[in-house]
Amino acid sequence: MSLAPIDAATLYGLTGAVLVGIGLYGIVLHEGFIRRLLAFNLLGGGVFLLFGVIARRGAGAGFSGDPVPQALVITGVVVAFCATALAITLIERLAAEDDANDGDGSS
Amino acid sequence: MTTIVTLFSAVAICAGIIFFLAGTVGLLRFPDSLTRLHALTKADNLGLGLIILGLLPLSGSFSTALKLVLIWALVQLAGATAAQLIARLARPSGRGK
Amino acid sequence: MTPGLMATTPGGLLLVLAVVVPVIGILALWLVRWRAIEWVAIATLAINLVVSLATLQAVRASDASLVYLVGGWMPPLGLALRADGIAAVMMVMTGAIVAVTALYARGQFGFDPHGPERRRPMVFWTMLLAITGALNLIFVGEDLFNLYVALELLTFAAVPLVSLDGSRDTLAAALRYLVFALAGSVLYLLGVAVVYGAYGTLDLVVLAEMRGADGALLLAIALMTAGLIAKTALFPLHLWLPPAHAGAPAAASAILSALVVKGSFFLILGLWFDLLPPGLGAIGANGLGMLGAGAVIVGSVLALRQERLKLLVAYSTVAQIGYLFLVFPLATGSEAASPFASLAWTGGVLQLLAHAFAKAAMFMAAGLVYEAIGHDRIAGFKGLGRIAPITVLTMTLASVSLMGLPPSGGFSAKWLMLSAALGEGAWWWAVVILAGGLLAAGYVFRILVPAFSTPEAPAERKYPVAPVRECAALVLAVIAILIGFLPLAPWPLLAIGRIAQVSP
Amino acid sequence: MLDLALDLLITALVIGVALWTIRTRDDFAAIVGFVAYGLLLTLAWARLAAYDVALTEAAIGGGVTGVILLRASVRLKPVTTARTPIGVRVLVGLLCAVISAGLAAVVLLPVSPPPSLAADVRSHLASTGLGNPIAGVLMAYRALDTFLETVVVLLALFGAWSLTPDRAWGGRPGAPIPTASFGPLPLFGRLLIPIGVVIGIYIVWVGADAPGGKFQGATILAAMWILAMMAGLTEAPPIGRWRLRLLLAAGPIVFVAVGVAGIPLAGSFLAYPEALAKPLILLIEVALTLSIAATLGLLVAGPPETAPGTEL
Repeated sequence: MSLAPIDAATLYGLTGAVLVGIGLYGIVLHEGFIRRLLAFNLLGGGVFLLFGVIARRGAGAGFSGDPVPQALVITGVVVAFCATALAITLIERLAAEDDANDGDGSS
Repeated sequence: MTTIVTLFSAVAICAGIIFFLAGTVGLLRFPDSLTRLHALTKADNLGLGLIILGLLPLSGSFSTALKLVLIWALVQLAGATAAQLIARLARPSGRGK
Repeated sequence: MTPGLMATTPGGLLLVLAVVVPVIGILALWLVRWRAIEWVAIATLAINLVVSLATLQAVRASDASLVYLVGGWMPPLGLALRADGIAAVMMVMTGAIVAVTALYARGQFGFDPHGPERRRPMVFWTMLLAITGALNLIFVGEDLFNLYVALELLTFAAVPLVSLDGSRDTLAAALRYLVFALAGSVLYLLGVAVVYGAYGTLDLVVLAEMRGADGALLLAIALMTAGLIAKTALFPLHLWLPPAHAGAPAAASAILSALVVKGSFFLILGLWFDLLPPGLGAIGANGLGMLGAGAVIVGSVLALRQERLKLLVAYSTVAQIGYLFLVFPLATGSEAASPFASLAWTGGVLQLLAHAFAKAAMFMAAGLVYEAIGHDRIAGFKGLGRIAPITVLTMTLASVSLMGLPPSGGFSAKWLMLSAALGEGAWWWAVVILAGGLLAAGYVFRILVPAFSTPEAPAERKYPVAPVRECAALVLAVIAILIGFLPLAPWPLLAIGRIAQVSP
Repeated sequence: MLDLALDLLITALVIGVALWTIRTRDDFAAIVGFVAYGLLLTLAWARLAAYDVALTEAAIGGGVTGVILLRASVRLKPVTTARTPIGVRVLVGLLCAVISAGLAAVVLLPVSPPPSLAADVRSHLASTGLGNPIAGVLMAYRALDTFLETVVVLLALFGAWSLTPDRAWGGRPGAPIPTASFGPLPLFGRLLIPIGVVIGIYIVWVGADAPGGKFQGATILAAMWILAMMAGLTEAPPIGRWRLRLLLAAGPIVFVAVGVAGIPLAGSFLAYPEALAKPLILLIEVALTLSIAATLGLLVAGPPETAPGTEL
């Protein structure tokens, strides 16, 4: 085990690590649900980027990257979109309900 | 011959970048939505057009070149539509975002 | 790689059926005529129960895991399904509770076979089938990313059940639940990324053979555990659970509280006992145990203070989940040949089973009480025993198990854990178990004492309830009691085919 | 060197936009920031030579997610929230920094040689008849993941529909962003939609052998449908319609049918007989494309708002 070379993969890997921290901070501290959802997606982007770096480092057999983690990311992106769509629908419905009840003020 | 082509590409792409830069400065500095739109659409039109013009000789194959032109055309179409929509929204209120 | 571990075994196809049958049921549900949807769902769940029983039988008969290589591809490239003894038991538990819930929920949610299609029955039956399939996959999945997909499936199925009523409060509870669940999933996925980066495989069997004491594995397990804890609602991440479980319709609450939270717990068990190298987990195991102890105390105290039956039962879930986490310090600290042969391992699994049956019965009974008297305020329960005797009997039996009085599944579970704690000299866990039992007695007697009392004015039943629904709840409560008749010793079935055991 | 400078620029922009998205007080600004983040990530994926993922990120991560976020910003009133006390923020910040540092350590101290299944994927790819290794992973080796993913997508739609007000069950969803259906948009739609449909189909078709695939292509098809709905060229169908439900379920049905047929024909669930592997995979992909496109479009449109029969 030795220090990774400073190349594109390492750079994007560190970016992924930082994005995870930023996203987590947002999920925990934001109060608005839309903002938490955005933070969740930022965090997801960081996680996927880490997969991408693993894929890039695993390049071989004539492929520019290990196809398995890339495939996992594609599945993951679709699932994350579904989660976002469900959450947004829920947020909108809750807001509509609050409007109808003339808003009792809670989030 | 290749030098001339490369030179042409370089000049066109640099000119494109300058238009984008100008457009971005305009977006940041202009006072209201309509003038900002003006700056942006100019950048889209000419900036992207010049960059694609510069890329055409470098593209290597006819089909790639065709795709590049198609991209430019689609961006034109989308940009013009979006600009129209934003302008219509911006006008009645009379204020920038 | 041990070749014997990596081949489809006879009966392996059952595992595919366990996942695919509920999915086919969902697709059929949306395509058949409206009046047939209940029958489609119930038929699907009946087949599922048969499949899970057959799985259990096959595991017992062969004394080994069932394995299926999907598409014939060998891990790490392909995906394998595997049912060991404990997975088979979980599948049967799920199959049974879901099937009984289906009988309880038949004709509910304004279902009118001759009227127009309605939202709530469509959503309920769809999500019930989806939860069944997702849980089965969680129990038999062997690939960490495949399990991630299963977890998401479970979340997407559980959230709409929380907000089935569509009132503002249930929508808010569903949204809060979704946020916790999504944060949990993404942390889990982060752990998956770290595992792949270090080992190049996500298959649990392959990983168990390669595992070493390296930082990446520890970081990955820490991240995945944190994510799964949020989904399991372990104290202090339990805040989403009571409003979500109490706000759902009774049939949905039963599934959410009895089964859905157990899915993520099951994965934590796998990570800690199959993946974590032995000897590394002591500190972490004690930490999980402490959170569990906190859950037992805090959950019980909050349950004592609730005015409404469903909220009380939901807080009781927070407390009962806490017991499950005592398995980690007790089973890792045991002197037995392997953690799977320890008293605590069996005790933990029995706690999971007994709680699942008792809690499902309790929520169904709570729903029946609501229908009988039109509210679920505990203060107004006087004379309930007269007007709803079967329901009160159900609540009593379920309560016996929740408190841990003999003979009941809850008693066996707590007795085994208590013996394990005392045998290891870890008396502080024993104190927690006993204190939790006393507090549980406190909160269930708050319900039962008024229910058995004679009111001044004879109470009246507001709405009639079909006897089959009362019996459905009673059956689950009786099963929770019957689990108490298993021998008070390590259950060999629960040690069959554990990955950490077969791959040294 | 120039390459590294470009990567540095992209990573700096990604992190900068992410920070801005988290820090801004304005919800709408945060949404715009997030869309920019998605586009920048697309560049990052291209730089990591993961073109399939770059396409997915552009189409779904940035594209459709952006549209649905914009829908939310139109339908929701902006909320400004109070900031949490500084002590809590510092504490949470520290915790997040520790996690980031742990991940950075994992990135900086990789296992060598880096683990990879690339060689395994390569050696079995021929038997699937596919040229794109990612399609091989998605449709053969990890086909169960992909199958369940299509179920997840469908379930998310049912979940969104479960939020329909009771009176509107069976009705039509409204336009995703209703205010946009005027002016040049219908014309734009008429011009773009035929081109977009061709591109979507093309991306599905080349996906077997080159970057592309059903999810990316289906997203483009869905985008064209969404555009048509926004421009007022078409209406979303009533969710009670049987043909619509068949369209949504067709992908998973074909997938599971081929999977089950694999048990007698190829010896395992989701295995393909070698001679028929490519046509069967294409069959599944076509069915999935239609179903996913419809599902994504309806997810963006949201649950119905008006009762069946009341629309014009």
